[in-house]
Amino acid sequence: MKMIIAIIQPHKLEDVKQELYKANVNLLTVNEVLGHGRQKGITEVYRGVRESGNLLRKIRLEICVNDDFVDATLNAIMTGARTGETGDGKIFILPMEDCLRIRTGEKGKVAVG
Amino acid sequence: MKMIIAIIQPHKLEDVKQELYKANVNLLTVNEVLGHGRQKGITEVYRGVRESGNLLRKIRLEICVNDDFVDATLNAIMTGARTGETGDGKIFILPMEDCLRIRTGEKGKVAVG
Amino acid sequence: MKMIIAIIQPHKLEDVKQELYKANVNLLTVNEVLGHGRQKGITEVYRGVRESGNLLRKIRLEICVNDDFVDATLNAIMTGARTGETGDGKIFILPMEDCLRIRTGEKGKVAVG
Amino acid sequence: MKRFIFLLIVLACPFLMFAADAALAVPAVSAVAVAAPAAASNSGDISWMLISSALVLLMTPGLAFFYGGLVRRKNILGVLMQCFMAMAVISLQWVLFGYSLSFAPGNGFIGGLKYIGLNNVGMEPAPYAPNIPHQLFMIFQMMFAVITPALIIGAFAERMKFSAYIIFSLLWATLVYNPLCHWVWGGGWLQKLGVMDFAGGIVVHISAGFAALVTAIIIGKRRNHTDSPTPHNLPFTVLGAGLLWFGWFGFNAGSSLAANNVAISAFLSTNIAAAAAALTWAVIEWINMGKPTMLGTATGAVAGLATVTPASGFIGIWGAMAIGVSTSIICYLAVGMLKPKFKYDDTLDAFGVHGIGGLWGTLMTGLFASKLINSAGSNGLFFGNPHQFLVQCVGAFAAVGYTVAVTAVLYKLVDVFLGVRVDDKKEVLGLDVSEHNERAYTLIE
Amino acid sequence: MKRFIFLLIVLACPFLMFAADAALAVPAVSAVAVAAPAAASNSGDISWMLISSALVLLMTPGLAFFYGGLVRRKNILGVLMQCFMAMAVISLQWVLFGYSLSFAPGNGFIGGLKYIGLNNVGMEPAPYAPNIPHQLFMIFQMMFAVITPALIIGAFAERMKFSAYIIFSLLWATLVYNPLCHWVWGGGWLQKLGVMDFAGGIVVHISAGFAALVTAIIIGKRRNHTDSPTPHNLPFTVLGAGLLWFGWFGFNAGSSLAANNVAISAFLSTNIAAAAAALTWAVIEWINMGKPTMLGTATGAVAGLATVTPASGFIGIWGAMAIGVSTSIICYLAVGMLKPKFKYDDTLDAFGVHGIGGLWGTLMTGLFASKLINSAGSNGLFFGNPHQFLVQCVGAFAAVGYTVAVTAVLYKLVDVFLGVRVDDKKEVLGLDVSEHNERAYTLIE
Amino acid sequence: MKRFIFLLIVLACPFLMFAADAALAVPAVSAVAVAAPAAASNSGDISWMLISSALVLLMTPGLAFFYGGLVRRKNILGVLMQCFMAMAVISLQWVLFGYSLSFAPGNGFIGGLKYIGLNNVGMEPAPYAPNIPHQLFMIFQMMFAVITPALIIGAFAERMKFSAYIIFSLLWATLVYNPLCHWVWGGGWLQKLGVMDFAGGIVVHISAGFAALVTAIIIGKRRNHTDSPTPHNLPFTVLGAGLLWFGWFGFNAGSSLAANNVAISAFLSTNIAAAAAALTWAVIEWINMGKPTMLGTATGAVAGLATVTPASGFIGIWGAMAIGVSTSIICYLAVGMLKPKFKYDDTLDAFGVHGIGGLWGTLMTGLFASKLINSAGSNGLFFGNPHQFLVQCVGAFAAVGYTVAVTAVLYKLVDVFLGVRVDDKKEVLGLDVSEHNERAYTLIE
Ligand SMILES: Nc1ncnc2c1ncn2[C@@H]1O[C@H](COP(=O)(O)OP(=O)(O)O)[C@@H](O)[C@H]1O
Ligand SMILES: Nc1ncnc2c1ncn2[C@@H]1O[C@H](COP(=O)(O)OP(=O)(O)O)[C@@H](O)[C@H]1O
Ligand SMILES: Nc1ncnc2c1ncn2[C@@H]1O[C@H](COP(=O)(O)OP(=O)(O)O)[C@@H](O)[C@H]1O
Repeated sequence: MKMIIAIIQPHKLEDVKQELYKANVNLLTVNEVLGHGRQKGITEVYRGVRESGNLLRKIRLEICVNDDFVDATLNAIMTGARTGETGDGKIFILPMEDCLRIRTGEKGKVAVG
Repeated sequence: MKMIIAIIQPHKLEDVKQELYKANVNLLTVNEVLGHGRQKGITEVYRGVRESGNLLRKIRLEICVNDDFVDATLNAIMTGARTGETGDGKIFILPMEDCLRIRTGEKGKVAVG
Repeated sequence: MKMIIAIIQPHKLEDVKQELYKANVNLLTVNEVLGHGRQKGITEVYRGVRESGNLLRKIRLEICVNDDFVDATLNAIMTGARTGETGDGKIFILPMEDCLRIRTGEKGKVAVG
Repeated sequence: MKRFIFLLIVLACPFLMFAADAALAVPAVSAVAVAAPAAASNSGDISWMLISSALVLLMTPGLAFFYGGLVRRKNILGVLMQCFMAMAVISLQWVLFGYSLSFAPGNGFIGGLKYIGLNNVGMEPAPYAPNIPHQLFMIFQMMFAVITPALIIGAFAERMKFSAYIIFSLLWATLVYNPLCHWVWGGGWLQKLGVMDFAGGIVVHISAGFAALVTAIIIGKRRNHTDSPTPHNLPFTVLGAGLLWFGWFGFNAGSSLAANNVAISAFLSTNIAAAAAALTWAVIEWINMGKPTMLGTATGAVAGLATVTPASGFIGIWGAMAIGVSTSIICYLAVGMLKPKFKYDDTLDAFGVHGIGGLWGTLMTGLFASKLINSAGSNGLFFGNPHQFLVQCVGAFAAVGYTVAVTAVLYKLVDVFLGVRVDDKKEVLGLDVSEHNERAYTLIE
Repeated sequence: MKRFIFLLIVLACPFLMFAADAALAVPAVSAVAVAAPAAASNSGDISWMLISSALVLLMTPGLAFFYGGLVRRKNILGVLMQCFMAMAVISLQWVLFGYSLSFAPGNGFIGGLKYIGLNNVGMEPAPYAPNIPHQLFMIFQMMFAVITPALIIGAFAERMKFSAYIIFSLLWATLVYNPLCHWVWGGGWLQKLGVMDFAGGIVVHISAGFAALVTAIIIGKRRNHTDSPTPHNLPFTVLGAGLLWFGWFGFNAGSSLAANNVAISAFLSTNIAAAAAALTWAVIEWINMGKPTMLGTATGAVAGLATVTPASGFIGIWGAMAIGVSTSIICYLAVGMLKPKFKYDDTLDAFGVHGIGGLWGTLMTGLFASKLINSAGSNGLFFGNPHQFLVQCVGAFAAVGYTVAVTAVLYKLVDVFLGVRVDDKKEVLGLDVSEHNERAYTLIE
Repeated sequence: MKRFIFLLIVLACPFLMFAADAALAVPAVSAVAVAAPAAASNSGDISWMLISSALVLLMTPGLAFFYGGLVRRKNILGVLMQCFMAMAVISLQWVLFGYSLSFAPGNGFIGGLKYIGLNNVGMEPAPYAPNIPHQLFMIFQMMFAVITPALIIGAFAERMKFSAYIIFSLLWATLVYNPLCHWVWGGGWLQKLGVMDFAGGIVVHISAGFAALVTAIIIGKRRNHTDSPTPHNLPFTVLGAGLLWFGWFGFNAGSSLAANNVAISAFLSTNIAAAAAALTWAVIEWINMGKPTMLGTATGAVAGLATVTPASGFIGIWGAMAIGVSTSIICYLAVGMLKPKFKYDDTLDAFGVHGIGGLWGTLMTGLFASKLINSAGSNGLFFGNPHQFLVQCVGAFAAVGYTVAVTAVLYKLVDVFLGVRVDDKKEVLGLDVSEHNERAYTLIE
């Protein structure tokens, strides 16, 4: 079992979701974050004061999958999120020990999907 | 040491917190997320355009515990969060290698609690 | 490879970022969370009803680094975030298995930085 | 197919309306034309009453934000929607028959049908304000009719079915507001008794406030309402309070129905009472809870405005200050002691602020009123006329009794036919999504 | 260095202006002084027209919030900025030459230069409203000129370059708004033909609405606009609707140009139409989508207000109701059927609401107008004068044709010189950051 | 127990007040009754002054949002609260003694006690505006007294103790505002000298603006204020700017104290200056920073409104344009150069906008004023009267000197007794929580 965390461009969320559904990955959790990466920050100006806001708005996806789904998930995210420009983001893969479905109390592999 | 991540229904947060306190788990971090699971999404309508917002608002809890607290924590979350209907959410258990308390610089087991 | 998760005081974010840049750690992801720790919560009062909001606003940093950067990162966070009072926060270190850069498809160590 | 039917309705609608027009409007219109000389009315009074009407209309959106900021994020559109619907539904009810039931010649209890569909309501001098055209008087009163049911929303916010709300407020406007309006302003028995209610302490605030109490008790507590009772957007509440304060000048100073000295005096009382009440509430909190809050200050201001309403055109500045200071004490106690004690869940304190405030203000009018300020009024107890205080008591408690009884019956009636309260799941989900298919704010983008 | 140049400009500027002042203003001013007796105008009318002007000015910020709440979070400042710029740029355009082109004696198509730089516009009785000073009439009309181009913003929101917007709206005001204003109100051919447009169905809503259609079609769809078309802050939209409703009383009742019976009648029609349209839209949604929405109700209210505009001072209450009900049906169909069918991306339905509403209202004026309400007007078809309906058709469609043609040409012109649409990257990033270097809200703190 | 005491106060309060009433109000009231004929005042002027007063009252909530949107999320309620408290506290101060100190017959420096507690302020013609009742003049002036201390809030936002704020603003109103008001409008030495200040360039903007400078310098910089100086909710700031623009018509055009030609002229100047300044600020940013911002445009509009204030009733349209354009240049330089250079932390540029703007406007009045526009005024330098410019300089700099000196002393005084600045922890936590026990927004639900 893995927890896959992906940081993507906000406007690619819809595409990534479509690709994930195609790959039969339907369960995911999303939130908004600010990221500092290689991408140049945005300059904001307030009453003449320039501020290089080096934190950019990004979307963070958290997807827990069984091991046999890892590759499909990674591919789906790559396909959906890629524009080829800096700022496209990263995917992090973390080991996961167990999973529980609260409603049923199921544990392990069966709870993930 | 484990990091326990739980995705629950927003209105069950108070119950979960109560159960955790009963189980002597007092430290936690919370944020709001959007989740796509088995639960049917909500249909929103804007000027006649139907939109099946398949992302539902959820609360994400992050609780780091020493190994001997894992079961108590899981039970507390299960008790507090369960309604028996789809959408109750999931708990993910991740291995954790170390923990530091910033204020004191303490490390390891003693820093977690 | 590790994923370092730090929960800090909101007003220390700027200091932490400066320390991280000094330590050559430039990539990070940030969001706002609510935390319950040892720090006394804030009492809010609405129309005479006292409410001990035990959840305090915190900033959560997520930084993925290769193993040789772990210590530098931890030090930087400690230096930047420490005030010596309860509420300074915690750092959690999680093992990470792999990392992908979406733009290039690079994997592993090279993708982290 | 369904759309075809629409198109048919589209084409039919103007013609159907025209039938009505031919049947009803023309006589009304000719009445207008005949009465048109109206040399009596002057442009200064018309100007003031037009803008006052607009100011009172603005109070309903103001109230929507005052209330909307206080509920949880998932319920704000539910509150805004109920307020806007009051603007839509009651405006029409008023024009069609509400005004007639309130102000047409009738018996002591209810008005007649002479003004139905605004028949006989033209540009001739208004019966109750000969210096302005009748239609303008009707317009100004319409805005009062609109906001009154909207005030009740605070009591059952976050848990009432929208369909039930519409039916309930339509019935309530017809069977509670219109009669009370007739009693006090339209030639009814309280007016004959000599009750003084300058801008609606009885008609607006007692009626709405006690209806709020009744509905809050019957509908029961919110589920999980201890979870996070924290207001989701206090700046909206402050914005609403600002718009209410602004609009209330139209409400009170407009109620002199002319741009004259009484209007000026009412304007001054209004501002003084609001200021004194806002400050007092803040001071009480400071003493009692250690710090003054923005919500308390805004609540105090609104309580002061509500309480001074019946007295505003009859009192001097010291009366206004006394009302301002005392109302915050009284309302603070009502909100902080009565509610916990009797354990009803008046979500946004519609009763604690408007019911208690309206009652207090109506009684205080019987103390502080002075013919020196308004020769058309009477003296109060402090100006040597204890009888007036008695009359005010009778008026206030008659209104309380009537409102409580009829509101309870109406509530039960609607409950039997439609069910008033949303089911648990919808309440948990929030009214925005469950009743209106919408979200107020996006979370990510 | 750069700052030095500023300082120089600072010092130069008043003196340069003074040159102009000496050359131009003094004669104008003396005209004022000469005409100053103006015993004709009375303070009641002046009072009403001053506050009406202020109310109409407030509608532009109201519109900004009505629109701004509906776009995505990253584009709200873009919308607010365009609205505010209309206030700045068109106010100046109007004073410098816009008013002259609209209202100075000229030919049937466009006004002359007599009033350029407000020359000859002093305190003498206004040519079109002898009861108020000329300058006041000009001020009131200025606020109409400001909001009209702002209405178009809804069509191209989230994707237009700011520089192009400024040039486009300046040209559009000069070459579309000013001529149309002259046609209908300034002595032009439509006025001579007898077209009735009380407060701007043709001049304001048809012109802005059809310009919206044209620009929406030419500029093309937003990219990724299916991603999250959900309004980012619906309460802002409701706030905007509330301010618009409030301000519209100045717009319509102010258009009688006096605090008189016609103003009262227009005020009433306005409120009835808004209420009826809001309710109707909610009911249609209830039938069609299962639940009434807050956005639909607010949209209905605005549609009702827009549609009753040309008719407001000419019709009775039944006409107002017919207009209110029918407009929501018509506009609902336009928004829900026309737009998907013809696949243009009118972001905020500026055409569906204002274009269709303005057209419908102009035609309905030809049905429901009655001399009994306003003796200065004509009867409509339902009052035995089919000719007026014909005239209204001619007026409406002439305006449509002219607007569509000239708007398209202007758009293309600006596109050639500046490029109208922002590039992809900027659109993805959002206009707030890419065009204005700002963010509306902070995400963390 | 504590609550018992409350109840006692409740009962005592009206009676205590009544004692005062009997002692003070009755004579005042009878004065009213006696003076009541007042056949002089007409309903048109009363109507305009009532609505103008309401408009100026609305400016304080408008300012609250203009400022509130610019601070960090944790401090917005602190700002809103300070603005609302100005409405509460200064309204009362004005009625009790502020008006008397400003306008009662006195010496050249300060008014007497004749109008204390509104004694002798009834419905007789106002000494300074015989066409309206005295009380109405007092009400209109009250709203000016309210907003002036609220303007200063911008300077010390995010770090002042609430208790210190209340005491400070009460003292400041009494010892700075009231005297200055007397100097310029209440028969004081500057009025006798012939200083022209139509609606408060000296009295309102110079006084508040220079007080802002002084307090910003003494209180010192915010801690961590480089962290995220980004405005937390710019749409609120824009909303505030919109309400200010709207309300300013009451402020300036109301200052003619009648619905007459001067009011019209002031209305026009106001709109032109706001428009020109908004546009100019945007253009400067465009040139200087590459893009025009919404915040800059809104700031420009407010600067234009502030600057035209003293001149509004005396100048023609070219003067208004010159003022609008030049003010944005001047204020832009003040905000962008002066502040960084002298390193004071004027959080929201209360000095840069109101201090500089008020000063500039007062001087410009001495250039552009013309008797052709307002025969009650004098000509300025450009109309052949250099003496007036000198007088304006004397007036402006006397006010600056007086304000700076007294404000500094008052600040120090309050600092000694209460401490003006919150401690570090509270500042870090934010004033909403640390001073008011509240949060503006919920983060999760
Ligand atoms: N090592 C890291 N740790 C945490 N977050 C990261 C890391 N690297 C990248 N990110 C996140 O991914 C986002 C995109 O990274 P960026 O370097 O801009 O893109 P790219 O790799 O395509 O050039 C960043 O804004 C940040 O949020
Ligand atoms: N595999 C997963 N990865 C990430 N998040 C998940 C996963 N499964 C569930 N979730 C989260 O848990 C929430 C509840 O899941 P859902 O399937 O609706 O509940 P249930 O399992 O009770 O039917 C989802 O909305 C989503 O946020
Ligand atoms: N075991 C834990 N699991 C999850 N979050 C934690 C844990 N311990 C601390 N935190 C987070 O860290 C924040 C600071 O912790 P706190 O105990 O107040 O600080 P300190 O350790 O300096 O006394 C908390 O508000 C919470 O968000």
